[in-house]
Amino acid sequence: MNDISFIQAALAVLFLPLFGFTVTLFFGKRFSKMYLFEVAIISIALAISIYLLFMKLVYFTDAKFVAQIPWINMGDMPGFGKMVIDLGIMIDNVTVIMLFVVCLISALVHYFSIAYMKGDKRYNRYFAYLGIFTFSMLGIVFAHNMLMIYIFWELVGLSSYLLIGFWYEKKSASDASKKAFLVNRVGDIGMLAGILLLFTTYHTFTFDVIFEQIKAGQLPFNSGFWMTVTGILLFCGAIGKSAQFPLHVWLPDAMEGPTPVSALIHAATMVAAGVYLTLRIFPLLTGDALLFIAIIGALSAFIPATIALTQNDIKKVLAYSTISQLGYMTMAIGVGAYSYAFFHLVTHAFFKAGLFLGSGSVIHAMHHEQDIQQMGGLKNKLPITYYTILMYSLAISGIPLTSGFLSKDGILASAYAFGGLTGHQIFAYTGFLVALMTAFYMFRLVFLTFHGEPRNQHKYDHAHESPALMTAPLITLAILSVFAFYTANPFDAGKGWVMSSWIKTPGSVVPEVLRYPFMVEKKTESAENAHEAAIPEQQVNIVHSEEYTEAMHHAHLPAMLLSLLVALAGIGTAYLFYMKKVVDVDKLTSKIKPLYLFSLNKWYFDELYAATFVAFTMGVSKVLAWFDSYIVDGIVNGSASITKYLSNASNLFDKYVVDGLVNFMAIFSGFLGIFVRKFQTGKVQTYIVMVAFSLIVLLFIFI
Amino acid sequence: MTYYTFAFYAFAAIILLSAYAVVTSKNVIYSAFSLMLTFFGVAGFYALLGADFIAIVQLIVYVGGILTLMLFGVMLTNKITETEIKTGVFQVLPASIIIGMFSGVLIASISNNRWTVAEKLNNPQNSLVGIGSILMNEYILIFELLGVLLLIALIGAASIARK
Amino acid sequence: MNITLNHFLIVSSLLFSFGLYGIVTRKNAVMVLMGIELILNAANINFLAFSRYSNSIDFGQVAALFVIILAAAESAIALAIVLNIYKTFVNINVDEIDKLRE
Amino acid sequence: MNTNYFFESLNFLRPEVVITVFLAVVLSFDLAFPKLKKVLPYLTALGIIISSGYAVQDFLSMQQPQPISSASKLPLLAFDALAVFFKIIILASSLFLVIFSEKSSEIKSTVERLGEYYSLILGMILGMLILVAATDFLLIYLAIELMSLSSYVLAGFLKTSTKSTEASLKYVIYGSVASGIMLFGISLAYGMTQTTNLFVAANSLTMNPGNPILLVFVSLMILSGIGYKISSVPFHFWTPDVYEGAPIPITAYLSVASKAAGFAVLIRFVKTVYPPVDGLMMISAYNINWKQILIYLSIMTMTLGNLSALWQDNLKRMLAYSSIAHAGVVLAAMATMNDEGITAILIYFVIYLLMNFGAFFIVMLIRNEINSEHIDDYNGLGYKMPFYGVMLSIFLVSLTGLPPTAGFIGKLYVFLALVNSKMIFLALIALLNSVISLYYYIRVMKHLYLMGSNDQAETLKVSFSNILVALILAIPVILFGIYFGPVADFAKNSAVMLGVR
Repeated sequence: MNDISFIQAALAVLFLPLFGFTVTLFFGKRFSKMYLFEVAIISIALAISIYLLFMKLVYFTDAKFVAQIPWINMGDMPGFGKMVIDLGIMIDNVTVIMLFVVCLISALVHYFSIAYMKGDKRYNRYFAYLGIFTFSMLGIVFAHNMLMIYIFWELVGLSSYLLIGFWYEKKSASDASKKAFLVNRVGDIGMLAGILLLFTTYHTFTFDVIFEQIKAGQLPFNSGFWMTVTGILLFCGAIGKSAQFPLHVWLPDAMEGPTPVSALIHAATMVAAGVYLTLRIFPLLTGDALLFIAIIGALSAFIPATIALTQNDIKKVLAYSTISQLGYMTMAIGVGAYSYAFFHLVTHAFFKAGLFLGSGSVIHAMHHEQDIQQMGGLKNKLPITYYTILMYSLAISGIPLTSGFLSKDGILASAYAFGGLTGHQIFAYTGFLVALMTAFYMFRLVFLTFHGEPRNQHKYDHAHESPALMTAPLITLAILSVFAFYTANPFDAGKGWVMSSWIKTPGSVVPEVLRYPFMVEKKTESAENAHEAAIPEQQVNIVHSEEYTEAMHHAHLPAMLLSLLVALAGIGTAYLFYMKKVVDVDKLTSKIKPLYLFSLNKWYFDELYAATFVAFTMGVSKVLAWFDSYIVDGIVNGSASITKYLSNASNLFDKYVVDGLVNFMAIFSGFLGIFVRKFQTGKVQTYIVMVAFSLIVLLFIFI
Repeated sequence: MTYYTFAFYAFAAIILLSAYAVVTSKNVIYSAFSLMLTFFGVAGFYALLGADFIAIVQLIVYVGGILTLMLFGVMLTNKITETEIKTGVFQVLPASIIIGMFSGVLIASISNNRWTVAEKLNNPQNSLVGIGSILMNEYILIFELLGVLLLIALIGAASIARK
Repeated sequence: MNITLNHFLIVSSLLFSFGLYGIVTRKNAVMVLMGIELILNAANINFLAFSRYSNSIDFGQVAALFVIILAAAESAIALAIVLNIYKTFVNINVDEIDKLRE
Repeated sequence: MNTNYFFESLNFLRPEVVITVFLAVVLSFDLAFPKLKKVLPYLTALGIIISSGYAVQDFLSMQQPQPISSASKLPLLAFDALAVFFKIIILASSLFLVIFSEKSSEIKSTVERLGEYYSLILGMILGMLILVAATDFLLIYLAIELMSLSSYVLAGFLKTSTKSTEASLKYVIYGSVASGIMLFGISLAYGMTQTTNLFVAANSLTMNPGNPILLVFVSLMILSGIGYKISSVPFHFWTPDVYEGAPIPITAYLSVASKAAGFAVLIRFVKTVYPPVDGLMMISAYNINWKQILIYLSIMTMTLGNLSALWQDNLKRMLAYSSIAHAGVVLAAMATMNDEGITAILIYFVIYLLMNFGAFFIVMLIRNEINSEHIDDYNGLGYKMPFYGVMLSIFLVSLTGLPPTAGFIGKLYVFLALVNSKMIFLALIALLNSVISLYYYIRVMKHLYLMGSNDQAETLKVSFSNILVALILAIPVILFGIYFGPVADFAKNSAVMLGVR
């Protein structure tokens, strides 16, 4: 197999889902079985992706395939210089692994959905949407430049909008899809600004070219500060897409979509895209930017974990758990543990997708009941679901012999070592604390759902195990959560093939003064050899100093033991609370009621955004009202009646302020919109007065 | 020069007083006749400035054409049976303030500017030859364009006003 | 006391301001058109005054001639529109013709 | 009298002469054969096509700027790439206007006055063609008046509709006052510079700038006349009212061609009369900071346009506000005051022409069917009229500026120009505005597809010619979004050949 056929196969995987989408969408109305076409297409894509994974990892371990065509060649732009924009794909190990993850989970979700969505009136369209989503996600995976990432990024946003709002007749669903879309746009503005900054500095969007130029010492506006700003701006896109603090509010609401969609979008692929982007730009992140990322990651890991402790909606628990785990990955990137972050991304994708599909199976069995307080004792009714979910829960809690143990342990050890080297111990503490809470809330969910007495006898009686089309994906994912796929030694992933030969940390390209002290480049002979061998990937491969390797080595054992300890402690506490009932949970909660409510109400984030916003808007409205009554009224002869205006405003408040940040933009601009359109009184003479007035104002501004 | 000065002030008074009457009089007909006076005053100014030809054109076109048009407008848009044709005003206060500021700034900056003025003014000559030559040479394009403009105005007005 | 350029300019500025004032305060559409005529006359006084005081009166006359022709054309169209307004709304109070707004 | 020179300079005026001749032809044809109203649009279109042929020929033959002067040394018209480029844009929009008028049921209802309709259109085109090349204040003023007088009548062409009548009254009053203020400014400018020619005025101002306050004031007064044509805030007030009331083809035309002509004259005015002191500062001589003025105007224009558009239920009115917002984006590009900004403007106008006409065309066709432009009446139309729904969505997405449509490319160029001139702040504001605009454009699609009855009765049959016209507009919108080299080259060449300093 040569380069060209490899690239062709990759392009085939990329465009197959688009083909599936187009055909399914257009013929969906005519043929009721059209969804089978989409399912077949995705299966083919999965098969090719497995083949690619195998070929790349076994035969081309160190190679990097790049194919590009010039898309727009504008030659010399006046005042700008050469401008050529390329379209292209890049395939390295990270790409193929991600490709496999996306294809596998997408295919499993397709199979699962055949049974789960049966009877829906837009059955075919649902599959078409899955196809366009998969296409856009793969576009991000393959992209070799920022512009393509941005284009596919928006496409992912659009297709997730379609999927979250798939049941748009439900108001909550269409609201949630809007919220997701808009919150993501907030992050995307930052990202676009970052991309434009890069583009104006380097006149290209291509990663490799940008990295080379940075390495040659060219920085945006020639300052390290702007390099940091660029990194943080690009990361803003990841904050939005990966639902990181403070833009995490959309993900729990997005659970209004169909459950398999949650498994696809909110566990394995779309939310991981943010982390994937951060990994792609890793070389250009400065130490300050990485620290910022680590802080955001730690906050996103901690806050949702505390919220998940008290939630009763099965999907909400999983949603907050997802944010928390994504925070883990982000934090790992921030402390420089590139490879563990990606490793955790992969393992988490499998078990979290499994958890969502498992919860889908439960919900399906319970006839769309999502409250875990209404469940209980389902162990006997749903044995397969139960055992697979148990497996996933062990994995996410970090119990040995599972995949989750390997990756989580690696992250904790890195954070621990990072603390030792830089003094920022807080990340390690946060990590352990979150691990404790994770174990607790996952097993709280398991115990409440599957053990004990049925709390709703009627629903319990009607519960039944899901069909094989739904259980088979669950079993597949449960098997993938076993350690054996990743390493031979169940206690140390570092020695396994994934970490030692597949995922390699790219070297930082920013000037050394801007990096973490331990991320210096070793001038060893291996690097020089690599240079002679002219294998591109290895040239930038050597990252960490000796002392870092040393610290990692020492951190490994204590971190492993401690993490095991907290995981067991978490499970044990959950067992005592919910199985043995040693402690009366109700009494406990009433004792620490403020804390409990704080967690139950999601730290009042939505309300906080609402409140700060309301205060701000009220302030603005007071100013505007003053302006209106004293100045505008005089000018427009009372036409802008203040009472009407305020009542409009308060109506709007009632209607919109409920939902926090999303509506920030909507209401603020909408509000201003109401204000400014009052100037349009319909009286042409008033217009002329305003023109005269503006002429005087402009005169005073400009003399 | 005393006659000249006297004439200037007389015409200025006519212009300003009648213009004031145009914009404040309640009765539309009074306004229209005050407007005629203003046009006369302006024509007088033109004559003072040596533009005899334009002064005549002003009288013919404005008084004979535009003003008559206006009066027709007034008559056609008011019920004839009403003895007094009155009209209201609105937004007087804001308009006065803003336009007061506007003209204050305008007059202040105009009077503070040093205009380029010829050292010795020529005595006005018969200027028709000069006008004709400019119209046919430098501004021939504008002259032709005005022909089209009048045609368009004719078509437009007819198109709207006819039944 | 000699009459200088500024004298003419001040009169024309005042005339301009009166015109603008009339435009924005009178309800009757025909009166609004009269205000516009005042503005155009003010500009014409400027043209003639400037050209007179820089010894190029011919140019000023040409410019003024253009403006007068244009004023005639404009008022013809405007009055036709006002007549049509009267036919449609049965009143020509500009401030009441405000159905299109916000 | 030097008649020879007059006839020689006619060579530079071929597009204008053709339009004038056809104005006479259309008028006499209508008088001679009152029964043959059907021929008039074809006759008009023929004139426009011949005229654009000459314009394109001029564009191709253009090597360097050649101002036309008449007998004496004062040139009245510039014959340069900027002017010819805008002439082509105007003529192209005029061709679409004729096609639209032929398809509009509103215009069809006035069939007995079609002769007047097309004569007025030709008059308006002539005014614009002169305006984009004019280098003399008097000529600028008269050209603006020529196009305005025609458009006053055209806006109120539906005599029986109250909306249309009201629009024309507001337009005529507002327009006369704005151009009156401009004329007053011009008269003062004449006093300050002793000339009405832009080039001479620039020289004269360099020697004797005069009172700075007066200079700013006069510039602002002249700006008010131009600003009202491009509907920049705070001179925009007429725009929504007139756009809503006027017949749709006229609204579309005003929002593209008239705006283009306004921008051409604004560029020429600012760049000619106020040349920058040096290339770096871009703050012009004699105390006028045009860069700052344009930045303020641009921010106000796009923000106000977008914010007001949020609450509009009438699609025409919404598009009116949206066109205000687009003018703000163009002003932002102009605020860079360099060639890259001008290139961005030229590209933006080509794209804006396509997408704006497209949106108005679909709105017009839908109006022909349901006799309404209210957004609530659009509920579920995406299923009843699938073709229109898809087309409208394409144009609206492009107007928003999302990839992969041409609108994105247009915005991209503007942003690049801004970022390269280190005007990041303005670029960020423009970006935020794009986000706001997303709301109201998407809202239309929501009504088209997500609201109202889904159970479509039968889909509407769309005539072949309508499909053709819509595709002529839509295919470039998509194509230029993906492969926009041709547009970029075209505009780049024009910008290189810019005759203005």
